[in-house]
Amino acid sequence: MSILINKDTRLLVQGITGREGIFHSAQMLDYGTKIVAGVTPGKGGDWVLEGKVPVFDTVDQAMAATGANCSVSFVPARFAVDAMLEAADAQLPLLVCITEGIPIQDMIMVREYLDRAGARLIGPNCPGLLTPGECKVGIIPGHIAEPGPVGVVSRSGTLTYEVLYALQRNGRGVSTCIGIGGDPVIGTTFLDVLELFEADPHTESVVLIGEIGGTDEERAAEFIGDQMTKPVVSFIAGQTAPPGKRMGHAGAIIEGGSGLASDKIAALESAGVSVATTPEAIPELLT
Amino acid sequence: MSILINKDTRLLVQGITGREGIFHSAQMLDYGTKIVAGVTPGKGGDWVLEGKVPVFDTVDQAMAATGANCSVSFVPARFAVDAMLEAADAQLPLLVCITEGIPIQDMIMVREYLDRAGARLIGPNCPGLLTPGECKVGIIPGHIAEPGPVGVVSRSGTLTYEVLYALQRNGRGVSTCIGIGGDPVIGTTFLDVLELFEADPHTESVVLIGEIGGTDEERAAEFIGDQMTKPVVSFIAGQTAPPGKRMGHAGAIIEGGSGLASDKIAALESAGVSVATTPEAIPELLT
Amino acid sequence: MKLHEYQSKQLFAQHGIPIPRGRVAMTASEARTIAEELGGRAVIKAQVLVGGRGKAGGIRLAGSPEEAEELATQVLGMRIKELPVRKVLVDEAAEVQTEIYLGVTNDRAARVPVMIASVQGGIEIEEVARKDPERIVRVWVDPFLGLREYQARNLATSMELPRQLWSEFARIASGLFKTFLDADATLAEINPLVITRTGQLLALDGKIVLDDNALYRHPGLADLRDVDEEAASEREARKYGLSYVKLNGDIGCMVNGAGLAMATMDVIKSLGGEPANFLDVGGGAAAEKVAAALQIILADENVRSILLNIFGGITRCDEVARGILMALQGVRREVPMVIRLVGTNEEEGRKILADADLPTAASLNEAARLAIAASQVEAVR
Amino acid sequence: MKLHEYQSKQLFAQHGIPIPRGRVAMTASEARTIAEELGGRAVIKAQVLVGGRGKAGGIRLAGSPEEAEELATQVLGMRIKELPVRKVLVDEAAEVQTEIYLGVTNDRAARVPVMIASVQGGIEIEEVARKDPERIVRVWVDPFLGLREYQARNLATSMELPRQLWSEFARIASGLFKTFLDADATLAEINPLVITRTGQLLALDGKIVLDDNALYRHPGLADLRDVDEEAASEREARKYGLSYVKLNGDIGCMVNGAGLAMATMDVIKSLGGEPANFLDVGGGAAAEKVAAALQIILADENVRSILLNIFGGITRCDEVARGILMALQGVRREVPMVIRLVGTNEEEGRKILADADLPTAASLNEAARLAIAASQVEAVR
Repeated sequence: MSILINKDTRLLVQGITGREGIFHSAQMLDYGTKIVAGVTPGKGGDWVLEGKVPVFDTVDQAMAATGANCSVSFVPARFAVDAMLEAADAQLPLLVCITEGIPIQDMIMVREYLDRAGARLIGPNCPGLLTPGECKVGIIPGHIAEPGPVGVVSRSGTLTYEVLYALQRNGRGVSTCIGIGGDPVIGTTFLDVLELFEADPHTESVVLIGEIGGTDEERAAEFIGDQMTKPVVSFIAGQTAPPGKRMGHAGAIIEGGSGLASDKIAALESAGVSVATTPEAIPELLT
Repeated sequence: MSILINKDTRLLVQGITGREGIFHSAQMLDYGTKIVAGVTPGKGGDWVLEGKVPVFDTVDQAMAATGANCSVSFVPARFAVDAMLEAADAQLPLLVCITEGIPIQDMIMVREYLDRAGARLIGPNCPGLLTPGECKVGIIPGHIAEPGPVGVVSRSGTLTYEVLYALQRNGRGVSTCIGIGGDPVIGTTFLDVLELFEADPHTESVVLIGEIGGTDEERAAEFIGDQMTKPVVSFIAGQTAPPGKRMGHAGAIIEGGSGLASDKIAALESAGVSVATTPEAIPELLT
Repeated sequence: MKLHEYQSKQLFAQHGIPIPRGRVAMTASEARTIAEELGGRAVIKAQVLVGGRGKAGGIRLAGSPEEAEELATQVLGMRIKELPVRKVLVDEAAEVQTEIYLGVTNDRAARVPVMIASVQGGIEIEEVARKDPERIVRVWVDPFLGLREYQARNLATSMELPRQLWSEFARIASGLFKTFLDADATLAEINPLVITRTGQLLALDGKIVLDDNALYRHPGLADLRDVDEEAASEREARKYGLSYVKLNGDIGCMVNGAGLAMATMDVIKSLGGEPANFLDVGGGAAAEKVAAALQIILADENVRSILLNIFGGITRCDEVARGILMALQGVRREVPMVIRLVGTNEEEGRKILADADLPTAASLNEAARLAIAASQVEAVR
Repeated sequence: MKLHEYQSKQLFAQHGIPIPRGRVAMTASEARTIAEELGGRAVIKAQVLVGGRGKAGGIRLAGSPEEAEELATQVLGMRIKELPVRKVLVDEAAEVQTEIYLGVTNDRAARVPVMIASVQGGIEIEEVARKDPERIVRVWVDPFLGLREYQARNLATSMELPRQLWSEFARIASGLFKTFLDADATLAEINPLVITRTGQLLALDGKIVLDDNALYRHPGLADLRDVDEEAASEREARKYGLSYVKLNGDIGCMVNGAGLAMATMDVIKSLGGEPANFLDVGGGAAAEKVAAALQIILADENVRSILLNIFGGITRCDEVARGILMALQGVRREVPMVIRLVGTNEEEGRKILADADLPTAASLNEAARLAIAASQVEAVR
């Protein structure tokens, strides 16, 4: 009743001994996620989280000892590229990178490498994934979503939580929620996630949370119109943002006429998507 | 009755106005090859070979005007990398690079790029291809082979001619002859060509001409033993070469114990291949 | 981070791209001196980090050093889109025959850099793109291989440049791509790249935007930041790692996350309010960041109410709550504040606020409605 | 092209790899001076481009400047595998605790560079590879991304290096990879990379082999070629773009193409003859190249007959024939010659030779048999 992560996910945490790494690992563990290993170079041999999780110097060693099948990285931006390459090299099939502030050129390089290595990346600069009741990988607060049939995919971080919270208050359960990140170059796109939700028998409808910048929403709309059978509801942030002003996300720059919220909304609506005017209006649009 | 090239091949010649380019283009044209275009930057608009072949400034322009489906390059080593990338970018599916002297690091880069672009490269530093009676792409002398059922693949240049000549004198016809080149990094390997010959209904047996250095022959032997149904006859040059001495081909260095002729011969023989002691002994080993 | 025209052109020159002779002047008399060095005729160009300088009269042609001084006085006295002109570039005037556009940026969809060129340079490239798309040619560049000579040749032939300019054009295109790559830019453009009457190529104007995330590995480029060009509030925000954009409304916003911040503004507007700013306190916002953010919002005289919308993920609600209390110590309290706090450690966060008599709103819509109402009450006072 | 130890170590040092203090000496008294500078104790190392220097006594430890002079005199008087020692490297002696092997080369099958390391350094790495393969660790390096720090860490942990050496090891591995890439090398190795008694890493010995095809873009490295280290005949061959290796037999060979040249040698040997050399006149061999090749073969006193085997593809037979005639003008004619000429323009080629009373053989086996017979006739004379 989920995509990408579930109760069988065996998680490896890169940068587990850092401030954010240890805080969120504790939260993931509390949620029930099976954290089988942590990696911090130079800290191999330690045990963290009340002795529950062994720390290794390299991902290779961690993989050999624990057979993880997913990694999440809290490594600082300057080391995050290496962390992703290391995980891909160690044959991890699913990488989640929470880290923000990675240069675009680095991500172009990483993305190219991961594609060749056959590894799927979620992020960077994303909140990660949550399959309610089963597994939490990343930093999405666990208590704001219940299990259910709604798939959620979002470019934003906290706006995603807002939507999850609204769904919860309306008694709507979630199959899996994925924050794909708002950077210009990311691993997994709207399109990729929509394909997964369309194929997942337990997801009945999908919420897509976009924002200004880029053309990912337009490409998602094309897929929805052409190939999706499940209903999609959307919200696009930045409808009132002045053009040309940078709004924090590298991806949220309005670039030369394309990337406007109005274009995205028009594309989605013409593909049959109901677009909400506020995040809290989303649940009532779900059939 | 051939692989890769035949009478429908529409050839584009890169570096057509150079000394070697024009000489061999004339020979190819004489043989019956359909040369539809030449490319030499700065010479666009000219016509060469008695006005039969138009010259273009770029491969893009040549493709747009003529719809070539194969390119052969006589461009000097310093410009050969660009020539291959340009041809791949212009969606040519088959590139043949005759040029010798391309640095290894450049070829690593080119090979990677072509793989991603989905273009097949023969060479570099190779004599090209010959489908007797139909099409000649490169510099293999046309008059030393007749049409027939024997596929020939070789890492060497002139040694290939020697073998073709021996086959001709013994009344053996050839389906296609391919010189894959002896450099350390090449486009199409023995393995690739053996797969094509195995699948070609008109090729009944295969002659494989190897030489010392690398492990391509060993990998070919593995394929022959495991998956090939057609008989293969071989000759390996360099059986008497002293180890460690460089014998001209970058690929023909005996590297730290591997790459020896004796290892290759043993591998081939254990895969059921008849290995000739001299090139002229090959025809009599063909069943 | 945007670079000035003169900074961009210096980077171009370092990569072998020909630029006009010229220098920057801070005063009109300096401009006169430079014009004299250039032989009298000179172009006076306002150096501000906004577009539309030409239309605003910020680019002027002087026929003599005297005129250069006079025009520089005028330009240095201007404001362009509210930004005061503090510097002018005094360049040798070129005899222009053709204006070409040449730029590099990242193609987000293809995930590689793309080089764009047009013989319709000089005016807005977006204009050409809309009206005359076939006049724009592009090549996608493998970041590992760089711009290859054949690609530059493809651009040159597509633009139908004269054959004798191909190799120089290829050199310039290659230099521009290297500038882009070496500087970790998100945009590097020459507009116009002119063919002069004597048949030379010359980069008359240019623009570079750098990737802020990569500035740490380019300390030399980071030093080029012109702090005079930023509003004091935005400078202050940057110091604390906050993302702040001043707008014209009266409801101050502090939100964590750019998406939620934009959504919050959307909700305020949809309910009839006007946001005074965009402010993203970011992920992992610590107490002192929140405090700094409040100070920046309160420094805006137009602000009549404040909406704090914090949804805790990396940011923990208890830290946010402590930040709010810390920020409120010793600042004016006249502006009413609506706080919404949900997510990680929300119980602790709410408790901290409740202990300090600060109530919290449950939903975003409710919080926005309350903030709008409060601003209207303030406006009436 | 191989570099000397001292040249390799200089390149290493330029890439931040620690090497012992030391310099090259051409004379024993220079060696003494350097040993004095180093404080007395020094290692005297023969600089020749062949392996097995140690076994041959070409590496000696001196306890004092006097001893350094004496040992340098001995080493400078040696021949190692026939090569005279013309230079010695005088290095500070290191206190060695552990010897590591660290090298980069291209993996032909994987088509990327591979970095290989072993804590069993110091002896032949091939030996370790054969007997103790699990003591050799390797990482494949993406040529675009370069050696990443995690890859160096993987090597270090696999070798069980002490944790406090990881970051310095990573720095050295990264420097070695950059050396390899920047120099267009086909091999760059440090052997041994030692851990000294005081826990420092130090590149005691090293070797670099450059890609001859890439030398054109490294003029500085091309200048490092030590022409003294080549046989005069090989130097002459290189000048004409010929590939020549002297061997110990009596049948001179000139063939176009390395594969056919090796096959020709194989045929000669299989028929009981002994080739005097490997000589590839290359593709596109012009008349003057053929002439130079003949001169080089005839300069070998052991040669009793010559086999010319030319199969024309790029090389046109008429050009070859003219080259032969040109070469034969003004040289000793005593050595009998068997010529085989087939391929492009073979009619013209054969006609030219026939006109000059030079007959040609039809098959390779026949040509080899004739050449062997001729050499035996010559040997009897």
